Amino acid sequence: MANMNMIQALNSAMDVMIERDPKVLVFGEDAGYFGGVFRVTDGLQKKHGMTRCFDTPISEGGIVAAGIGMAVYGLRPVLEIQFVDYIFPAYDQLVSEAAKIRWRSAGGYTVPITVRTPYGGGIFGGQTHSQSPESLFTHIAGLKTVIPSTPYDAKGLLISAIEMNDPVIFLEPKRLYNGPFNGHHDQPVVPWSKHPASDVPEGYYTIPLGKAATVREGDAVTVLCYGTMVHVAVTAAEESGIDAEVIDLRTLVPLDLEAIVASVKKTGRCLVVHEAPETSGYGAELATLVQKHCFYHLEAPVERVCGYDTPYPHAFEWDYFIGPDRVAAGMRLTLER
Amino acid sequence: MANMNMIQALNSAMDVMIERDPKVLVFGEDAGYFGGVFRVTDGLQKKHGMTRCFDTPISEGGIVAAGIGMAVYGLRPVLEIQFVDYIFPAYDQLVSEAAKIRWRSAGGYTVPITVRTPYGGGIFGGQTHSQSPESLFTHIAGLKTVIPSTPYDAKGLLISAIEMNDPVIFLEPKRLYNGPFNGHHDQPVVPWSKHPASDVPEGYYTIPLGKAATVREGDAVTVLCYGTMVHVAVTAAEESGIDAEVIDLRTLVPLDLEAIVASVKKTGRCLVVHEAPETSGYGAELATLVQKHCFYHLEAPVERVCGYDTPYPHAFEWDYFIGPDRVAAGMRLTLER
Amino acid sequence: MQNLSKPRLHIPVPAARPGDTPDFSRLEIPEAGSVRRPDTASDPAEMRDLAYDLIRVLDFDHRAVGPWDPRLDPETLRRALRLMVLDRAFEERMHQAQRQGKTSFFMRGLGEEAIGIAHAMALSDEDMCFTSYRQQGLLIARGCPLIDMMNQVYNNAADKLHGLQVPLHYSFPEFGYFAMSGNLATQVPQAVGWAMAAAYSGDDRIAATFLGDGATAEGDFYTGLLFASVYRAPVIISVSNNQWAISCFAGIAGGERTTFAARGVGVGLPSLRVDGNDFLAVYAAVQWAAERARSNHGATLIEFVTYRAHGHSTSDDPTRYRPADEFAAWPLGDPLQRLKGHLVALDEWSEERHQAYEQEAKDEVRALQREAEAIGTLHTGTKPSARAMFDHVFEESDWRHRRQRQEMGI
Amino acid sequence: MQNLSKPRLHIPVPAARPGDTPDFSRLEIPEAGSVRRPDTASDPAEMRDLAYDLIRVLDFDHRAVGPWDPRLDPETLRRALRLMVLDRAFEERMHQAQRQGKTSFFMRGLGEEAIGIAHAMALSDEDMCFTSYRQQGLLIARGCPLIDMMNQVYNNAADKLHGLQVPLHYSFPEFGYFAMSGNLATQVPQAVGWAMAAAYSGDDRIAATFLGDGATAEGDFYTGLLFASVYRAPVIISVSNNQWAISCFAGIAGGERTTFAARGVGVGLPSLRVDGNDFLAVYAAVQWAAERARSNHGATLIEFVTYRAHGHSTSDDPTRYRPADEFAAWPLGDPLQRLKGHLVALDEWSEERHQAYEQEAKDEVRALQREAEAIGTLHTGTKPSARAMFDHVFEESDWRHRRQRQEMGI
Ligand SMILES: Cc1ncc(C[n+]2csc(CCOP(=O)(O)OP(=O)(O)O)c2C)c(N)n1
Ligand SMILES: Cc1ncc(C[n+]2csc(CCOP(=O)(O)OP(=O)(O)O)c2C)c(N)n1
Ligand SMILES: [Mg+2]
Ligand SMILES: [Mg+2]
Repeated sequence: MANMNMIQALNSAMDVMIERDPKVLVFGEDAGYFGGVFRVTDGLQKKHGMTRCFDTPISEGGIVAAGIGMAVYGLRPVLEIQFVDYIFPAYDQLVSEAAKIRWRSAGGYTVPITVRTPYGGGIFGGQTHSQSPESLFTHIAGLKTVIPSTPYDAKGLLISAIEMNDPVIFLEPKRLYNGPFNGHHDQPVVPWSKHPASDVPEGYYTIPLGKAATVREGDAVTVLCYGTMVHVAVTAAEESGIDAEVIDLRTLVPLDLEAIVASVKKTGRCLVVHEAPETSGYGAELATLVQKHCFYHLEAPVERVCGYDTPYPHAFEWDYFIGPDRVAAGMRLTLER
Repeated sequence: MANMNMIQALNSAMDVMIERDPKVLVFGEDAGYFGGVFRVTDGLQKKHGMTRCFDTPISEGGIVAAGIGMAVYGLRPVLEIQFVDYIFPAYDQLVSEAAKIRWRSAGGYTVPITVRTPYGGGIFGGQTHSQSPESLFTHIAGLKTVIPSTPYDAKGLLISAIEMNDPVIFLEPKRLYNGPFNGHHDQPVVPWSKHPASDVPEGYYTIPLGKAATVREGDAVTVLCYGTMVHVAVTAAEESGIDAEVIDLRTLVPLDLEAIVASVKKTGRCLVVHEAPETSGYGAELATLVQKHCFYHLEAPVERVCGYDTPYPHAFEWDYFIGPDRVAAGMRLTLER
Repeated sequence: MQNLSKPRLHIPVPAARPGDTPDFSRLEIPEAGSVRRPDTASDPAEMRDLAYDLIRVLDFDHRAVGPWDPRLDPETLRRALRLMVLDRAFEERMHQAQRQGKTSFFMRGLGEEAIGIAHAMALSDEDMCFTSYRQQGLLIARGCPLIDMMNQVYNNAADKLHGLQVPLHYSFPEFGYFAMSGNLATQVPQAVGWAMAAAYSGDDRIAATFLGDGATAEGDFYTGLLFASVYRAPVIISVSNNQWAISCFAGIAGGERTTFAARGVGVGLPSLRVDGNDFLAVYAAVQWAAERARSNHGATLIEFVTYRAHGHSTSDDPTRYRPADEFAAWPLGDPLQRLKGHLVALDEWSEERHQAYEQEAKDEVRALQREAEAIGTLHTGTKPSARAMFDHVFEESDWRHRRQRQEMGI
Repeated sequence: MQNLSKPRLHIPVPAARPGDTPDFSRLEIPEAGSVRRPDTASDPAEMRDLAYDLIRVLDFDHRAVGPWDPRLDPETLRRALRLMVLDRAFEERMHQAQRQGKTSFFMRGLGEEAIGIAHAMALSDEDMCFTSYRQQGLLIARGCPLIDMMNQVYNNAADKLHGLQVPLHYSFPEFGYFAMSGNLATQVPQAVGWAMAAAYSGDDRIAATFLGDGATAEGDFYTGLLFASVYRAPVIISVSNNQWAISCFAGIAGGERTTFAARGVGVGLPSLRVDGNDFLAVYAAVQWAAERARSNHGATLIEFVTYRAHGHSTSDDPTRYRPADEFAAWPLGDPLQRLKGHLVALDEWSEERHQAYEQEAKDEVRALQREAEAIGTLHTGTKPSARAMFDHVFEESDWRHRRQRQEMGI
């Protein structure tokens, strides 16, 4: 056991896998010598050598395409996209290629790549360093989407993703890299060291994809969330005194529907929270599944607290970013009826 | 008035606008001399000259980027993407640029482009000529998404889109180009000429974006659909004897929520139908809005009849394509409870 | 007329449209044998001229001349010729089958057969190919059973892709043939990635990838060239410049201002421009590039100048946008006839043997076709199970796929 | 050692890392004045050599020499020098302001000022510029009020972008400055589209677009070059090769095997390679390309060889990946000092006048800064209304935006 923040936990996952499996290699923009703009690949090149962790041209499409070709060869590339806001030049290679190669070859070729990329707001990054485009991946048959919320989960889920024989989009909540941000930007920053999930085994371990975690038990309302919003939601429950059950999905595809349905059948109410704009966000899929599978248990409509349907504004970081108060208000909405 | 199929109606819309407005020009792969692989731009170059309708390199990203630059200059380009399955190389220019330029310049620059592209199944096109990726656009703040279902609507909506001062994704149901396909592939093809909506004014007219059309009135269940599925849904109602109210959304963004809510409050039941894979499809947004705005009127969960969460298979066209029977079964599901 | 010097939007126009007489005067054709052959270890900066020239071995008198002559023995040449005949017979039959409604779609490489077949013969069978849809001959040359290809075209019960894919979007791992994509040029940077992986693994297999003149306009083509240059990947990037991209002549793809081989010069890659209808020139160029790649000198871009003799696909009618007799006027001729002429000139082949083999090939194809059709065609006979569409989304399908499969009752 | 000749994955490595002594021996620097200046109407195929050379006017003795000397009068040269001083003073102050927490982020063009300013001076004010983030001098040279730029950097109540955008992602239609994108290279094909529109409209304005060496790896760069070549668009595509892309040296972007100017050769565009720290050379090259574009000869690609003297941005610490004293060793020097040296050598400027103007510039910037800060900074003073985020999604916001605005209580 060691105490790690999320950056160190992710770094450790790659370090362990590069060590264990000669087929694992890591690359991306500034990911080699420098160790990444968020330092997540720090030291990997020095420790494991030039070809195990290296820099790439500024071509997200090339990073993903090269990763696909390597995966087809039989390697397990871990690709870093510097910010998910910059993943769209690679969108065609992800959607038309990585997601479909197993299928169009009837299993003859497979694409075991992991695409790591920071997402989400809370850092005054403005419209091109704050986006949460998860639903643009969950709609694509053939892609899995993972979003951790703690150092412990981050490492275990990343190792599972690397070992997965299908492409995985691994979204890293950058606002959680250094601490469990609860949405109170006006309060002093809490480091991970104070959080139990920062105790992380140094070695190999996995957390299965497709299993949600109930991070707070409660009877009043089920809150479905992931990434940074998990900590905001728990804080909202504590501060509002609403006895919410907070479920951290951890994996959006495949989805742990059972855990969701069991909880909503218990509470009878449901709130979905995410940073992405509301329209056609992943919350729409969650709300639709909940109303279908828990129809007779629902005492109020499933509510959504999501990002506004606008790009992410720079100066209005804290107007746009979802804090505990907005989440609590959403919980109350479900209770009012 | 003239009798037009959807290809002719779309062609007429561009012909009229090129004539009316020197700022309107049309381009795309094979769209110039040849008139497009579906002949939608047929004759425009011959009639209006080389620079009003021309061929482009096979670079969807370049087509959209050039269109954006022209729009910023002050023109109103109409871009053809040969199949929507090939739009992803342009996804970054659409999502990061076209959708955000007005916003990031606080209105200083605008992007009045219309991106026309055929979508949908029913033609044995396999995975790369059959997709319906509308929800990948509806999630993006700054993009409008339009899908016509008849020649009359196609022309009126396309002219509105061209005159719109914001980027519009104009998805053309290719299975409807030559006739109102009702899903019965085993029955003889019905041409548009037999359909009232094939009477189309030769001149200029518009249909406002954001207004749905109730194409069949009914009391039993509200069916929300668009494009090819409109005709399948109406057929399902006729054949099943279920008194369904079929609403053709025509525009997905902006959405005519009022019309939807009014109908569901009347019927108490709702079915959403689309060709796109179910998970994170636009049906999820529709179902979520319905359960929120009509919660106390709903007597059954909102059901979805959608494409399967797989790529589009070639040999299994009629297993994948949604026919009247699957739609009727979906209606029954909402009635059973 | 100051306006004349003002900027005007330039739209490239081909030399001839329907009704015009074909005109290939824009294409400069140097003497066969006139282009130098640098050592395979030479510096790309020292051979930029090759991107603007045209490597030819077979002259118009059927002689093989110059430094690029690969000096192949007659048996090898006969094998190449037989493969071209067989390939052509196969594509001809499948094309007819589509016309008869036995499948939905088909595409031919008529007039371009030398390219795929010469690659197969000059490369090792272990080298990995990321092709487009006009290199079916490559698969045939590698010994892929024609019946397996036919079963895929028919999507019948024996289709190894279980009916999932469009005709001729083959995938044959056992023949180093990557699952063809319908999305143009995506395979280019993937092939480069595969080659990077081979180099990473200390493997001496190389990759080859193919695309058309039109597809070179996609960003993925540049991306592939760039990554190949930066990481010195052992890969051959082959552009079939067959003059047309559906209805657009190569000028629309940027062929008006320079050659397609020049794209490689732009990123510092050695770049060759080759007569694509000259089997010997194609073979020699691929052999040269393969030797470079295998000896750690990295990637090569090769532009093959050829002509798309048939419509783009079974959905296309080329007489709408180009002169019907353009192929007849194509100065580089028919690769099959040229190789045949060479063998006959060498006295290693004859009209009689040729006709006999043509008949043999036709009969073989027809027999196999009957076999395939006995299993089924797109709309008749035994089909694969639709289950396949759910089984191959992920290694382990999730609850959605199980539910949807049940809903479909399979 | 057969393995030695086997393919190995090549990862480009810079000449020097922290701790090493800077080494620019890979950069060949020809004599100033040694490069020919072809007529602006000449055929690109006749000037490929210029993509591999380096156009220089100012020699190391501060003399302007050779055919590219634009022969500017002293007043124009003084104006350029003053603009460089002012630009540097402005960026210096805004950088400090960020350090003091008055805004979130800032970027400087230290050492590259000649490029933006020479473009502004050689182009007409009506020409449209699609820039990256290192041409703030272009805006200053076109007369954009510094206070407007500061208000944007501070996102205060007077910010014309209403706080929506990240600092220095300016948008100034009134100064022909396109809304800067955070997404690298997207502006290149857009600029080409703008130029196509100008040509389509018979307008004689041209477009100019800017990107860095690293950004040339994006497919959009190639797309822009290709469309510019195909449609002969009146546009200038300027690459600032400042040796670094955050932590990656230009070799990672494909600068190891050939020049960035060569990318233009790849698509048949005239392509120049220019000393980017030589104001006169930059001016002359832009003037040449603008004349070509305006007289319907189409686009030009220009690579400016320069050096990023500062960190990538305020979030970056360059000492982690390159020698701290690398700029000191940069053989092409400091553009400001070189132009100053030239004016002094001409006896048109002096140390005294220079210091006096530097003081003047500092004072002007400081005064304006006080003015701007009196309105507000990112976290203090008066802010724009958050309403703006809803008002500019569409021309007419839809019900979602009205509902969400109400929810926010504005
Ligand atoms: C990304 C993408 N855009 C468009 C298409 C449609 N399309 C298929 S083939 C083709 C023409 C290709 O021409 P070329 O690359 O010259 O190859 P050729 O058919 O001549 O061999 C087009 C436009 C596609 N398949 N993929
Ligand atoms: C599409 C995209 N990918 C990545 C980034 C992140 N990024 C911003 S600047 C930069 C380096 C750019 O280097 P270069 O093009 O050489 O310009 P310079 O900063 O040296 O002027 C990177 C990787 C981005 N902004 N956009
Ligand atoms: Mg072609
Ligand atoms: Mg740079």
